[in-house]
This record gives sequence, C-alpha cells and structure tokens, in this order.
Amino acid sequence: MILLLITTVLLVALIVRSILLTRRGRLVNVRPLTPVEEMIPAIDSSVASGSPVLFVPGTRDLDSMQTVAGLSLLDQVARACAERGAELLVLVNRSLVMDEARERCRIAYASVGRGDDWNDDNVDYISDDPLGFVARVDGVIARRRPGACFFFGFFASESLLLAEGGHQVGAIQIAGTASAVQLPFFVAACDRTLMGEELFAAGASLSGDAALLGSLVGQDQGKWLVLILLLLGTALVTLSALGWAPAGEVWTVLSGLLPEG
Amino acid sequence: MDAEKLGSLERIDRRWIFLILALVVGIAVIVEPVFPDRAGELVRPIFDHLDALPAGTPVLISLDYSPSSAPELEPMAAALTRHAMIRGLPICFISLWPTGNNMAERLESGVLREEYPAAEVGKDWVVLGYQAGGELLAHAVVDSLGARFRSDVRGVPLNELPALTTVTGLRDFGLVISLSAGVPGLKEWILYVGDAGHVPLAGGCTGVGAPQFFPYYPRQILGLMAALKGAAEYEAALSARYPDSVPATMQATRGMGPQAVAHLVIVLFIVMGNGALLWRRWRSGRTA
Amino acid sequence: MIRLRPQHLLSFVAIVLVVASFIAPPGGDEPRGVASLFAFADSQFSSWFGVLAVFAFILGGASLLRTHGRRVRRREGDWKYSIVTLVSFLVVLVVGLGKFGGPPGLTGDPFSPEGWLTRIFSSVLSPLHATLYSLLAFYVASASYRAFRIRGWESSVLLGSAMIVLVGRIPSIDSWTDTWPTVFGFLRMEAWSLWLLKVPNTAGQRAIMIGVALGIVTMAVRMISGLEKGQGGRK
Amino acid sequence: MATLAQREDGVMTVLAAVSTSVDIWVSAVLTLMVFSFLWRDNSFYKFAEHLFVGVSAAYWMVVGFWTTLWPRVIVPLFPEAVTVVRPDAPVGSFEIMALVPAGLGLLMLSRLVPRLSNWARWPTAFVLGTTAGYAVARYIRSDILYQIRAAIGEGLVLHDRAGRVDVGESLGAVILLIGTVCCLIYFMNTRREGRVTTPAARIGLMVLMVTFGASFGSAVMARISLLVARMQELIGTWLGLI
Repeated sequence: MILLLITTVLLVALIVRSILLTRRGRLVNVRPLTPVEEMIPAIDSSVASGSPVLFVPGTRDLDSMQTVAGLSLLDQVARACAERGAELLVLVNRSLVMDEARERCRIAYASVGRGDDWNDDNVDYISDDPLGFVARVDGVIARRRPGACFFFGFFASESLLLAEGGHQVGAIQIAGTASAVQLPFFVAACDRTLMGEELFAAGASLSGDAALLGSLVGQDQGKWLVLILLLLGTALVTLSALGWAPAGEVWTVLSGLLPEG
Repeated sequence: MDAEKLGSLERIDRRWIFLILALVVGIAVIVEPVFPDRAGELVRPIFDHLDALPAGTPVLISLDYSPSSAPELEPMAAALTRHAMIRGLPICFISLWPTGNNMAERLESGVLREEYPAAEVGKDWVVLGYQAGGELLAHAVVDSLGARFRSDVRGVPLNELPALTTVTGLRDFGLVISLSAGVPGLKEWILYVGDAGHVPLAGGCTGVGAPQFFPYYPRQILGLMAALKGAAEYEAALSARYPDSVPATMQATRGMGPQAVAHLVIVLFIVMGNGALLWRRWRSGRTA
Repeated sequence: MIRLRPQHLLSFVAIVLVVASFIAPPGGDEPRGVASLFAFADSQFSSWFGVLAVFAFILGGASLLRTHGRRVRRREGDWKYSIVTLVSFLVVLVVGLGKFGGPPGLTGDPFSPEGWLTRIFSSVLSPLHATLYSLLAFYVASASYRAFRIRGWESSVLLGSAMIVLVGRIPSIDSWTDTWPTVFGFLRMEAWSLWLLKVPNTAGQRAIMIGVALGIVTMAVRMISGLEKGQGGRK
Repeated sequence: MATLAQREDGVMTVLAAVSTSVDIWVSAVLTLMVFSFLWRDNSFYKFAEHLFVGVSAAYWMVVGFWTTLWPRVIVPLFPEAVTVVRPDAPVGSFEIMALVPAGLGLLMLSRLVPRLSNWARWPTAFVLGTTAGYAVARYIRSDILYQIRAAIGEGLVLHDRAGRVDVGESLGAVILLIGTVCCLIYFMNTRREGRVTTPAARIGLMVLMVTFGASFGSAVMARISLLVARMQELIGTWLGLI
C-alpha cells in the first residue's frame, strides 16, 4: 500500500511537472507515430475517391479508458473530415458512447466553422451486443465501401471480423487497441496499428498541443522509474540467490511493499 | 508454369481460401480422420507423475470451467479420470466455478458410471463440488479440506468418505490439477496453492488462455495440457500405455482431425503465398 | 465566484475515487468518519454508472427506431430490411419486458427456461453468435495468408514465429520432428513453439501491460486536469 | 422397379435423419445466411444482419431493465414494486440514495429535448470522472507494480528441483528480462537516438513481432474449434449425417 501511494504520487507529479514545464515553453521532441501520421492522408484519399470515412471507437462503454482514448482520436478525425468535407460515419455499440461521440463531432465541426454540415445521424447506435454490432458494421462496410476505416479502442474477438471486412473493400485501415490479445490480429490485417500505450498517446500526438505532448514526457520519466525498479529488483534477487545476504535483506523489505496477486 | 500464373498465387481471391477451408473442415467432421500423436514435453510429466503414484493415493481435480469451454477441457478431465481409475487412485472433484457441479455430473454419467461400473462413489471418487470464494477458497483448503468443505455434494460428511481417509489438506493429495477456463482458475491455484502451499500442481487450459501459463512451466507447475491438442496428447499417452483399458479413439483425438487439416490448409496457403513471392523476386532479379 | 462546469464534476469525482483507493482500500478495515464517505463513493459510483447506461438505452433505442423508421418512411435503399429490424426489436422488447411465456404476469424470473425470451435467445441469438464467431476461422486463414510474407524483416519475424507455433499444433508433424537425430534436436517444433510462447511472448505481453497502464494513468491525469480538449465541450 | 424402390428407400432414410425441430431449422438457416456473407453481401445476409441487430439490441435492453434498473432504481424508490415480481417478498424501505443515479439518468434523457440538451453533459462528466478515477490506482497496482514483481520473479539464476543451476531456464530468464526492457524502451515517446536506446528499441520491436506471431498462431486452434462446432451442428444435429 505504501509503495502504491508513493508510486502514484510520484507518477502523477512527474506528469504534471512535465505538463507545466512544456507550458512554460520547454520544447519536446516526441517520437512520430506512423499510424497517426497516415490518418490524414487516408482521409484525403477517401475524399478524393468520394467514399466515406468509417470510425469505430471500440466495443466497450465509457467506463473503459480505451473508449475514452478512441473518442479523443475521434475529435481529431472529425475536425479533419469537417475541413475536407469528407463524410464521417461513426458506428457505436453503446448508447452513452453514441451520445458522447455526437457531442464531440458537433463541437469538432463547429470549431472549424462547419457546424451546419454535421448531422447527428452520422453517429449510429447499433446494438449493445458486440457480435450483433459487428454483423452490422461489416454489412455497412460492404455496402458503403468506406475509403478509410479507423478502429480505435477496446476490441475483443471483433477485431479480426472488422479488419477483414474493411480489407475486403480495399479501405485503408488504421487500428489501435491496448488489448494485448487482439493486437496480433490488427497487426496482421490492418495497414497500420497503434500498439498498446500508443493508443493513449495518439490523441495528444495528433493534436500537437504542447501541454498534451508534455504529459508524454512525464509518462516516459515514469517508465524510466519502472525500468530502474525492475533492474534493481532483479539484481537484488539474483545476488541474494547467489548467496550475498545483504541483498536478500534489502529485497525482503522492498518486496514487502510490492502488492501480491 | 509461366510466371504470371504463379504470380497470381500471391494474391488469390480470399474466397478460394474460405471455400477450401470449409470443404476440408466439413469433410473432416464427417470422416473423422485420426492423426497419431504422442505426449509432448508439457504433457508427459503429468502422465508420468500420475502413473508413478502408489495405488490408493488420492488426486484432486478442480473443474474450473463451464459448458461453453467444456469442448476443450472436458476431454482432459475424462482422460485424467480414466487414468486414475486404471491406476486405482481415488479422485476428488472440486470446483471454483458455480458450473462445476454440473461438469462433475457429466463426468460421472459419461465416464465413471459408463466405463467403470465397478467403481463406487465415495470410495473411488468423490464430488465435493463448488464452493464460493474463488482464490480464497483455494488458499483456505491448503491446510485443511474441512475448513471449507463439510460434506460431499450428496451430503455425506467428509470423515465418512473412504476416498479421503488419508487426507487432511491439499498436501495429502498425490497431485492437484486445475482445468481452467479463466478466472478463478489455474493462475489462482499456482499463486495460492502451488507457490504458497508447496503442493504438486498441474493444469489444463484453453487455447486462448494458454500463453499466460507457459511461464509457470516447469518451475511452478509440473506440466500443462494446452487446448484440445494437450488433451489429445494425454489420450495418446494413455492408449499407448494401457491399450486395452481405454476406448480406441477418445474425444480429443477425434476432435484433432478437423483441427489438424485446418492448420495444414492454413500453413499450405502461407507457404504458397511466400513461394510465389520468392519466385517473382527471383524472376525479376534475373530479368533485371 | 467560479461558475460550475461539467469539467469540475469530472475532476471532483475522479479525485474522490483516487483518494478513496488509498484511505478505503478494498478488503481493509471498516472505514470510519470521513473515510466511510470515500468508501461509499468507491462502492457506489460504479453501480451508478450501470444505472446511467440503462437510462442511456432509451437514447440508443430512440436512435435505432428513428434511423430505421426514417428508412422505411422514405423508402431508402434496403428499407425492407429495416422493417425486419424494427419488428424484431419491438417484439423482443415487448416479450422481454412483459415476461411472456414464463410464470403468470410479471412474476418470476425474466430468463426462466420456459419464457419466450429464453427461446429467442437459444434459437436465434445464440446460433447467430456462434456463427459470427466461427467466421473468425475463415478470417484467420485469409489474414495469415496475406500478412505472413517475407517482405521486410518485421513481417518475416511475424511469419517465422507464427509458422513455428502453427506447425507445432499439427499432431503428426510435431511428433515426427521428435524422431529426428539428436544433431537436429534443436529443430524440434515443440521445443521452439514452447520457448517462443514462454520467453519472448511473455516479455512482449508484460511490456505492453506496463506501458498501457502508464499510458492510462497519463491520460487520466490529462482528463482530470481538463487538458483533454474534446470531453464534450466541457472546457 | 426394385431399384427405384431401393432408391426411394435410401432417400427416405437420409431424410429421416434430418431434424424436425423448428428451433434447429431456424438456427441452421440463420447459420447458412451468415456464412453466405463469405461469398459476398447478399439479401440473405442482410436479412440475418437486420434480424440480429433488432433482436440483440432489444435483448440487452431487457437484460439491463430487469437486472439493473428494476432492482437498483425502481424497487428502492417504490418499495411496493417488489411484489410485482415476487408477490410473497417483504416490502423494503425507501432508499434515498437511489435518487442520485435516477436523477443523473433523467439528466441524460434531457438530450431528447433540444432546448435542455446541455444538461446531459453533467452525467457524462460524472461517468468520465469515475472512469479516470478508478483507473489510476487500479492500473498502478495490478498492471505496473504487480507486473514488476512478476518480472523480477526469482531473479536470473534459476535452480531445478534438485537444486542445481538450470542453465536453460536461467538463460531464458535473462532473455526475458532483456526482451521486456527493450520493448519498454521501444514504446518510449521521447526517444533520443543513442548507442543503447536505438538498438534496444529495434530488439524491442522484434520481440513484439515474435509475440504477435506466436499469439496469432496459438489462437488459430481456438478459432477452428468454433468452426468445427458450427459444422458439427449443421452436419450432425440438423442434417443427421454424423
């Protein structure tokens, strides 16, 4: 519990500190995410071919952080679609997500002065059942033939059902999920995939907002902390297994602080 | 064959793949081809361990699955049950899942009463069944089974069950096996019983759950039956050692037929795609 | 005087829950005083979310009826199929809320075995579920045919590790590699497949999990501090 | 004549094996309709899809109503309501706290009235707040600290059951640690080119690709099982050919 508290405070402090530093003008150099860089060109090519852009923010409700991350990418996609006059179709399988997605699209369209172009019906609630949802999405893909498909959020076995549906009509497919079990399917079937934590960084990266990018620096510092803890722990355990008693004593204290199970 | 035709193998219409896969699996479901197998590195230790236990040593099988995962895990339970009956090892069935009692019943009617009419409930096997508590239950019974179980599912008190006369806690079992379809399951048994309680532990799991359990082998579990293939391997070991005492082809071995041909089809398509790719490269390299 | 905005509610709720996870941890002592308020928040907020999601069903249902109703009214493409959706939706809703076929009136279990809802589930929904799932068998075949190619080194590594595991699952081939002479013992399919799943696979999964958790914490901090721009215009 | 009679007899035996249950026919026909999508989009699939959407949407709404709304809002606010479902159940007391989620829910519905629709921002703000709030401690505990603990494990020198140093397992532990560290470095947002980090990230990406390939290969068996089960249903239960 104590270690949990220390870690939480430390991580949050690092992130907040980086945000503040960046706001005061510290320059950040963030790794470019290829999938994110290819999103705008994919929208452009849909516009060129006159086909719609499809967006699916995962198959979980708003209580999943992955859905929230997917929606924050929707902000950017909706803006880009509004600017370019692309038709945006958002298919969702939760009513709360539908409401939030409509709100965000409305704001995105209004923010580029195209508020009148937005129609709430472009965000379509299908069914809470993930497979019933997928049956419809695959049908919509086959009939509307989107030029670009974006799948960002939590997916279970729906991942491959969606990605193969999109591939069949030749859409440019960019996906992202933090669910490790489903990543292999997206990696195999989509053109580009945001892997794991990249999903949460993508919104910040696409927006180019300094404060948001700053938070990513803090996240990296947190990761170095994790690496140090990991290497230190391994060193202590190994040394103690080799018979160096003091290492064992330090480890007993440290491991007592780590949570079990 | 000319280059263009071969090149088209690189991008065949995926519907050909669908058609061939459907036909092959469909035919295999009807014909039920049998592919000989043997117990591999992960399954062998479980078989050998059970095979070496002195007759009369009880074993504990935890049926941590439900009807939807039964196709993969029930064959394992059946094979273990047969092995224990042949060896004269009393089995104690428990479960961390509410569906466990029902799964035990299926084993009793499908295997125990059917194939071993001489075996007696209470003496050769007992069903203690499901108790709520998940991993806490596993933890609680390490030292004393009686801490959470008063009687078997029929209501017979523990001390009146001949199968369990030598048993106080989990350490008195020759082997503890969790057939696990999710949480709570094998992972909880490893953390709370294997690691903390130093009880010999083995497991079976579904294909999707398998990758997370490999790290525990061989230090924390003595073996692992992964998916239908694991069950088929156990069956293979069983029919190799006791050819006359078990059915000729058992559940998992039969189910592996369609699996094997489907895997073969997928592998062949991958090989074909790459072969065509290499051929095209080689050709263009030569013309250039 | 600060004007209250939804963003303030978001931050307040989130901070209460973060604090609650320290002063009223699950499985700890019975909390007292202020701590009990936090414990209450911790245990109730997620169930309130469940209630809200059900209220939102009304929005979702209304949207569904409107979309398909409009298609039927305007005779838009595929409007006949929209009738199927509308009818099946309303029928199941009435059957389920009215507990048709089960114990008399509204009494008893809505999912009782003799109820019509259960029958609809077992003869319509569950085969549709199972069939849609089984499409995955075809899709893993087509996706692997397409993706597992010796193109760059990345996809070659992907191909190599997938092939080893795949071939390792074919009964007769993997046992055949066992019989190879000891010199080729290192080529045994089973050993390779086991090692791949045990070592690199665990490393990858673990790194993904740790990274995702860090990403989530960072995102949560951005949400609480109101930096996430969208959030329904709550800025 | 005999041959004709024989043939008819044969047809009859084949037909006799086909199921006569309406439910099995419905389920088999729906299965074929969905499979037809593999060929291409067609009216059979459209029918199955639209039916699936209608039935499943309503089904989950019914589930939500009876398992959540009824016990958590309606019964606490109108205690007598409990007798509608269980006539012999004791009537509880009014629970004031149930007004909060009910109130939030009603605010949510303000979306239906365009003039009031801004009120709906409050319940979504509440939901996003709970999502963010729960996530922090939960993920730091179980996915960061616990994973570090699991990764440290028993260190890099592992012994077998007899107490000797197990070279193979120890080597595996070293590779596992290097792999984990490299993958974590690969995901760094602010990656500077360096003598250590650049090759480490490259190794990390390779480990990730091995991971994805292996899990893909391992999942194939489970997916085929689903198809086999479906086939058995069609060929066995429906047509009676097995």
